[in-house]
Amino acid sequence: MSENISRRDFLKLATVGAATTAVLTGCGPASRYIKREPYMEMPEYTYNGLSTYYATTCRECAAGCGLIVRTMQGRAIKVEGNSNNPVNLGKTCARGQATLHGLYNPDRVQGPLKRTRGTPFDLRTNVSVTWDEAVQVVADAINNNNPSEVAFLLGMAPDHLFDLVSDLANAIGAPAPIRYGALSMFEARATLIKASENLFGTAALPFFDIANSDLVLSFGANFLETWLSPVAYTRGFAKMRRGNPKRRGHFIQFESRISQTAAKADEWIPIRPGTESLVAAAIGRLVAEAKGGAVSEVFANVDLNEVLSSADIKLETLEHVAEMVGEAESAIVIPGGSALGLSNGLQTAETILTLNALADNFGKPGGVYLSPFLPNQDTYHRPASAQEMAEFIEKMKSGDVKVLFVHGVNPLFELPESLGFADALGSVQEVISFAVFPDETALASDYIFPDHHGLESWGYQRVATGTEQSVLSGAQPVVSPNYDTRATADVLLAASQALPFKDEMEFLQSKFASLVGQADDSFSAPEINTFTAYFQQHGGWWKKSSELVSPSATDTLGRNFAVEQAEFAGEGEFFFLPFVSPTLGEAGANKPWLQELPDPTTTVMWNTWVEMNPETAHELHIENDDVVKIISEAGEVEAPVYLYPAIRPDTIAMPFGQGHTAYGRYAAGRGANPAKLLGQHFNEAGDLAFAGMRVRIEKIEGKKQMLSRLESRIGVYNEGLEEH
Amino acid sequence: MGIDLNLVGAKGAIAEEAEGKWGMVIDQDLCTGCQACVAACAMENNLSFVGEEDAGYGRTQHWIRIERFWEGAYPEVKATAFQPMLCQQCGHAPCEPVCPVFATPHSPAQEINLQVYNRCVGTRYCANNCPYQVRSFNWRDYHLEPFHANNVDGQLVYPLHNQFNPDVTVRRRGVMEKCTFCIQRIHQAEDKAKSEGREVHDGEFTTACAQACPANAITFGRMDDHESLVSQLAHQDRGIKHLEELNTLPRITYLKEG
Amino acid sequence: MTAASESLPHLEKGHAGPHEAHEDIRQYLMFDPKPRGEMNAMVMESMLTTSWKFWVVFGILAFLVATCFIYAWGYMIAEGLWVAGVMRPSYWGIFLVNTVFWIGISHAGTFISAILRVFKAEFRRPFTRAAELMTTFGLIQAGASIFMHLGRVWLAYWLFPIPNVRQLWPNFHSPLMWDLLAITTYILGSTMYLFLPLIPDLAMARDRSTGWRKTFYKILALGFRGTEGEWTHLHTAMNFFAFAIIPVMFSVHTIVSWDFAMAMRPGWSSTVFGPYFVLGALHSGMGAVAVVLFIMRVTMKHMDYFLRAEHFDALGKLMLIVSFAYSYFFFNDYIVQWYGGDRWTDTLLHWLEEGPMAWMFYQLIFLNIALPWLTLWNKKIRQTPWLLALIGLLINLGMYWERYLIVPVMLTINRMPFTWKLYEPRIEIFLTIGTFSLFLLFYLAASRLIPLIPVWEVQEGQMAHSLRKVGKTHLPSVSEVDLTMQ
Amino acid sequence: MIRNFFEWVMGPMGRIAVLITALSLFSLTAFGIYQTQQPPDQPIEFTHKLHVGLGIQCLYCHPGALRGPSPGLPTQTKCWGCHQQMEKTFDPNFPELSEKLVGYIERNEPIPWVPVAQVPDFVHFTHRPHIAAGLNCENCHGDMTQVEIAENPQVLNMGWCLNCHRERAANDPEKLVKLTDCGTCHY
Repeated sequence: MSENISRRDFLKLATVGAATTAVLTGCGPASRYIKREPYMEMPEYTYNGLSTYYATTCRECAAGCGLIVRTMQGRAIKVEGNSNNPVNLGKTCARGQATLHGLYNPDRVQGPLKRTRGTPFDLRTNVSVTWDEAVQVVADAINNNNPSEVAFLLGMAPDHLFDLVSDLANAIGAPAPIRYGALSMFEARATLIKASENLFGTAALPFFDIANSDLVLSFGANFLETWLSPVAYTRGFAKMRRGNPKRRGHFIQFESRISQTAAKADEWIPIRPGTESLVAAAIGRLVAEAKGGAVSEVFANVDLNEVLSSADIKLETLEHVAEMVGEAESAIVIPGGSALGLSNGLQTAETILTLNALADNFGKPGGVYLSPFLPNQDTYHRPASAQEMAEFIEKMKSGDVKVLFVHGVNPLFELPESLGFADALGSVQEVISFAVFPDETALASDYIFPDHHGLESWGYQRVATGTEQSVLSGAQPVVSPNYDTRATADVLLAASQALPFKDEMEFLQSKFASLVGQADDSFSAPEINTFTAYFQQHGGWWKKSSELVSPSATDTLGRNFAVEQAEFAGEGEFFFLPFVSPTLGEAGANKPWLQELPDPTTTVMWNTWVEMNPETAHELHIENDDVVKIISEAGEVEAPVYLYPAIRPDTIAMPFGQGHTAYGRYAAGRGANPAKLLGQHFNEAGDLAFAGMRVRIEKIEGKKQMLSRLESRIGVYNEGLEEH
Repeated sequence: MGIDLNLVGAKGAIAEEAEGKWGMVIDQDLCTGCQACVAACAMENNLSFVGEEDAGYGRTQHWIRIERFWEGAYPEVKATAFQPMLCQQCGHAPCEPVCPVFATPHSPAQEINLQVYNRCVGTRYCANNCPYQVRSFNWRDYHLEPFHANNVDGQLVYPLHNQFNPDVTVRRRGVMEKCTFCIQRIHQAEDKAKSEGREVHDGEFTTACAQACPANAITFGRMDDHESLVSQLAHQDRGIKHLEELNTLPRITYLKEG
Repeated sequence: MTAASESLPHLEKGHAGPHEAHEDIRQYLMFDPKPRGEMNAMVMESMLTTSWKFWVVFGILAFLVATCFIYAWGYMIAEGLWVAGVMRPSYWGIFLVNTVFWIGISHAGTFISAILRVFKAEFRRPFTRAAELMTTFGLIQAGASIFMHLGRVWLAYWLFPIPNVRQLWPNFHSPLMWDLLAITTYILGSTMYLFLPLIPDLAMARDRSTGWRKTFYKILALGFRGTEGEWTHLHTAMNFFAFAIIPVMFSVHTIVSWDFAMAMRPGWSSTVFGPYFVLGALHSGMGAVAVVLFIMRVTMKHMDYFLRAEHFDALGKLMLIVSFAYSYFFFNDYIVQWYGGDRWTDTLLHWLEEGPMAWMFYQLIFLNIALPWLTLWNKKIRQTPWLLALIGLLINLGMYWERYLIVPVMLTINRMPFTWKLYEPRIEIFLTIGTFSLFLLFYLAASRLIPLIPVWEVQEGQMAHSLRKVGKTHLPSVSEVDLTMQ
Repeated sequence: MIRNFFEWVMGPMGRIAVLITALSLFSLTAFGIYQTQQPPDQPIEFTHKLHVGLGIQCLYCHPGALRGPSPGLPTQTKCWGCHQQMEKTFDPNFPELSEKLVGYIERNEPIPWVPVAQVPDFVHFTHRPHIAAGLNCENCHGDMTQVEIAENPQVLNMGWCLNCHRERAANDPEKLVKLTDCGTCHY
């Protein structure tokens, strides 16, 4: 018996011993051993454990900020601003910071794919093709079709790819590529350019020198958020506020809600949407009258009492603003997107520019300039207006587009649904997408031949506005491509023999050629190879001194045109104001840290909300987080309500940026897209009257969706702590 | 032996001595609330994003948050100045004495508050005791959620991990964290300066938030150098310190609007 | 067991007294003596009689402990604290509520046993054991709750001053450190204090049992045979511990209150928190004793002999007095804070009065103050065990609300209004059920393993009580037990 | 039953059993601990003893130690630079070289070395200041002339770091503050 026990005990002990060994081994240093692979050959400029920095350009929006990317052992670690680049002088916005979450996004297209339109993105059901096959597909598409039936749709940035595709289209006789971006729609860029053409005879983007002005009147211009070149304008704002120790610039915002920009204003004047031109004209009239002398006809025609009632503004307010304008040394008036995206948008833009003329600030510090003409720019390029897109869609529908190449833009998401892009795609025989991410348009394509991410690719980008001088912001790969992607420029050059370039780099150098040896450069290079090296090293090329153009304004004040209230489309008790989410922009929804950033004014994260005045909501028995259906003539969306104390009672607002049905795991199925509510109404300049919709709302009984807010509902809105 | 000015809670002129080594000035007149600092901080310091539900429930990992309140009612409503709130690196920090394991000690060398992740056992007492409420706790291994991974041949691959800054520890669940004044950058700059036999000079480096801020609202630098920009700004009339009445000796000065 | 068979001469006299006096006196346990053997047998029987109902309850509790305590805690350790409801700004949730609550419960045990023993309050005799068990079992729950709350509980040993290669010590500036030391001291002290008076009873049980129980009691009784020398030593030790544990008991809950009072938070930073917490602890502890005694009386055999209306009456009086004292400190805390007019404290009080948790605040006032004041003055109520137990239970509910208000609800309000958020418990609910089940399970197990009535103490009391003839009447009186006589 | 067991234990068989049990427990534990301290398998049995013995300086292969945090592993071109000139490299009697090293070079594959001297990721150790302070490699890594295949130096723990820091800053309070600051290594 004793032997039995001891033998059994032995077995037990052995087990215990083995377990002890396992535990100890598991905790010991051996468990932490990792493998480390040395370089075969040490890359140049790389040291173990030390970072390497590369200058490149931010591709998150079209502003063209310069970046310095910190890399370590082949990984991009951190984005920092390029302090030499005149656009951002070392600063970045949140979207620029989060660009690495695009580079390392788990939902990237990892190689060329042939797919069935509309099927979900899944590498198992998508057929991979080789790049040779891909190039052949592109070559066939270009060569086997009538050139007039080949169309290129590109993103908003005026970059090297746009130049290359323009040259290519020119060479093969295809129509010029179309650039589009939702940002340009929400900025009403076409209207601004058209107005400057009408007034100054030059189709250029005006540059508003707010840095040196002491009074800024802004009609819905969200220049601290997404408008034109937010980092540059934010710098201007900071200078306006604190740049001059003798005075602190005053800032008045006319807008129907307190946007992030309006939150920084000293005065926020919530005028009724659609009356911006009237208010501007009324201010003009009061200023001119106070100055004495002739009142220009545009302003004189305005009936002040009518303005007061239609704009929902007090006479004292108008007089006070007019007085400030009269007293200011350099007042400036800025027309923003929501003021121009109306049926009378062009009129508003012209009225506001005329008001600037009255303030006599054209070509003066703190006034209005025209952005400099850019290198490699023949005529003033601008992204397509919504009307031009609508015409293009008509062309697609009529079957005149056989092949559509899409790069850097997601029209299925960014265009209002009512324009019918989705239907029009059906009439296109072959859609080839060069998307980096599986966005909606890429999923509706026959092929996805993914381009490198912006941080993996070469290039340059013209800086349309925001700087005093002409800037060509340079891009270079900061890391080698993570996946089996290929530069679209290389694919196009390989597929078509129409252009005489071996590869992308050769094309870039051909474009640099004219810049070599110019005077007043940021660097001087004797020949093209040195130029290219410096271009990469400096993160671009630019002039050292200001090249701003003074508008040639002859008799601006003498022009006369009718100033009227805007017309609104549709029925409903509310004006509808869509605005671009300041944190997400138009394409940030797939970057998780951007989603996690609270909206500056509402602090909502990860979702879409509808802003509604608490009083209005109270009347309608709507509470926070109640889901409402917003119905316009064009469509309807559902979103939870945020009772926003700083919005007109007759207006509801919604951020644009969410509501994706694809675009990766962080974006898909999240929030709602206000673009679905926008109808086909354009202003005279062809921009969509996106702010000119009337909508009605229906409360969906019993449906609530808790919005994730950073702020405390108790501490900020006294929920549960009613005033005593 | 001098008196420990932090302990006696010096005010006024002697308090200048107690201003510490590193300091920050935030100009609320300039801050546009754009969140660039928040994003920059997240990218520099490997902060986790927590997703919609946890974010709304008060579990965000932001080391810096931008506060705004409302004043008045429509139409006279006004948003108060955006107020970036981050660890104030108090000279006399309430979080420090309460930690039972010295996981949040005061750095005598850098004169800032440290958070030693690997020492933290997660009592969360420091966070309770922080009057600024700027500490965030790792409620779970957010960055290791399988949701963020791609399945590559049966293995979970997290592409986002490529972005992690190797100079900053990636925190696991159960530990407290907070703004460090980008101590990794401080070390890097000091190390470089030392190897070159000099002191760190003003503006040689800055924190990630200050570096990103498009409005230049954040200034970081040596407070003990009275010539430095940050020190000059901090002594402006507009400067205030938050909850100064608690004698926490915060190292961050806020410049008020107007 | 020589002493056990001795007769009780004083009581014999009492029996011989007038009829009325006899009727009057017999309702008191001390004047209703039974022979030692019989009494011992009664206690043994109560311990050994186990019906199927016991096992059903035992099974349910064991299941709850397995799921709500062991599994839920393990799940939380594996998953991280996100499964709990803690967040910014309520970094501490129900875990700390439970800790404070259980430490509070544990107080009554020592209070009744040590203080009443030191002051020779006679009514204590039959229920000191049950109360002392409450101390030990409550402290175990408190300890578990505090560890549950740790983010990295597997590193909890860092809280103890163990020499280590990192050359790091715990921070003795931290109130949590004081807390840990105080609780450790208290748990060690109270366990010993529980064990010492248990020895004679274990010896009694050893002599009256067979099988594994015999071995069990044999080991635990440490060979106690009831000799004069052993009794002397035991009494000395018990006296020593009774005196020593009283300051420990006061210090423990004061220190627990310092976890809050030392923090720089509106509502917490209050100098009166120390005594306020001690009184609060006694308040809930007394209530808990009433509940436990009632359950014992109802469920265990022969307990109606040992636990009588007189005991409930005395306990009721004690509860009333404690509730007076508690109210004093309650208003002292809140009114002084309110009068201070500090902006944040004002908001906090406002939040308690009108916020979403206001119902809890009003219930707290009603249950802890109004209820005992309105009921316990009445002798009938005090002498009705189920009513007293119900009041005790409600007081405990009130005291739980009090801790809940102090921890997560007060944490909502801090000096940064941008962060105020209301806490919602999640897995904590299960863990709370788990700790309560474990506490009850311990009691159930103890009721089968050790005599819940300190028989020797009762017998000692009965020996000491007598009726003395003064003039023509007989008056009950108590004499010091002359230990040497045993 | 317990009594029987105790009696058995007290008897000669019991004593032997207890002895055996104790011995086996002890040896199993010892074995377990020994297991944890074993150097890991390396892809090539590289011997430091030989290379250092030949007079090759540490910094020749690990130059990063001078410059920054990580000393780095030599690139394979560096290995090959010497080895391609040696007959021994191609001698089939030395399979570690002629098969493994040559194989890696020919396949142009990185050699997956397993570093042994590591600190956890929450310790931000930098070589440069330590070298600058005049420390030699062997102060921490041991005498590599005596080590065949790289072994864990077994000394890299916090107390060991602190002892050295304290020693070196003994006469300089300011330096002591810096060198014993938690934030110097942990952030």
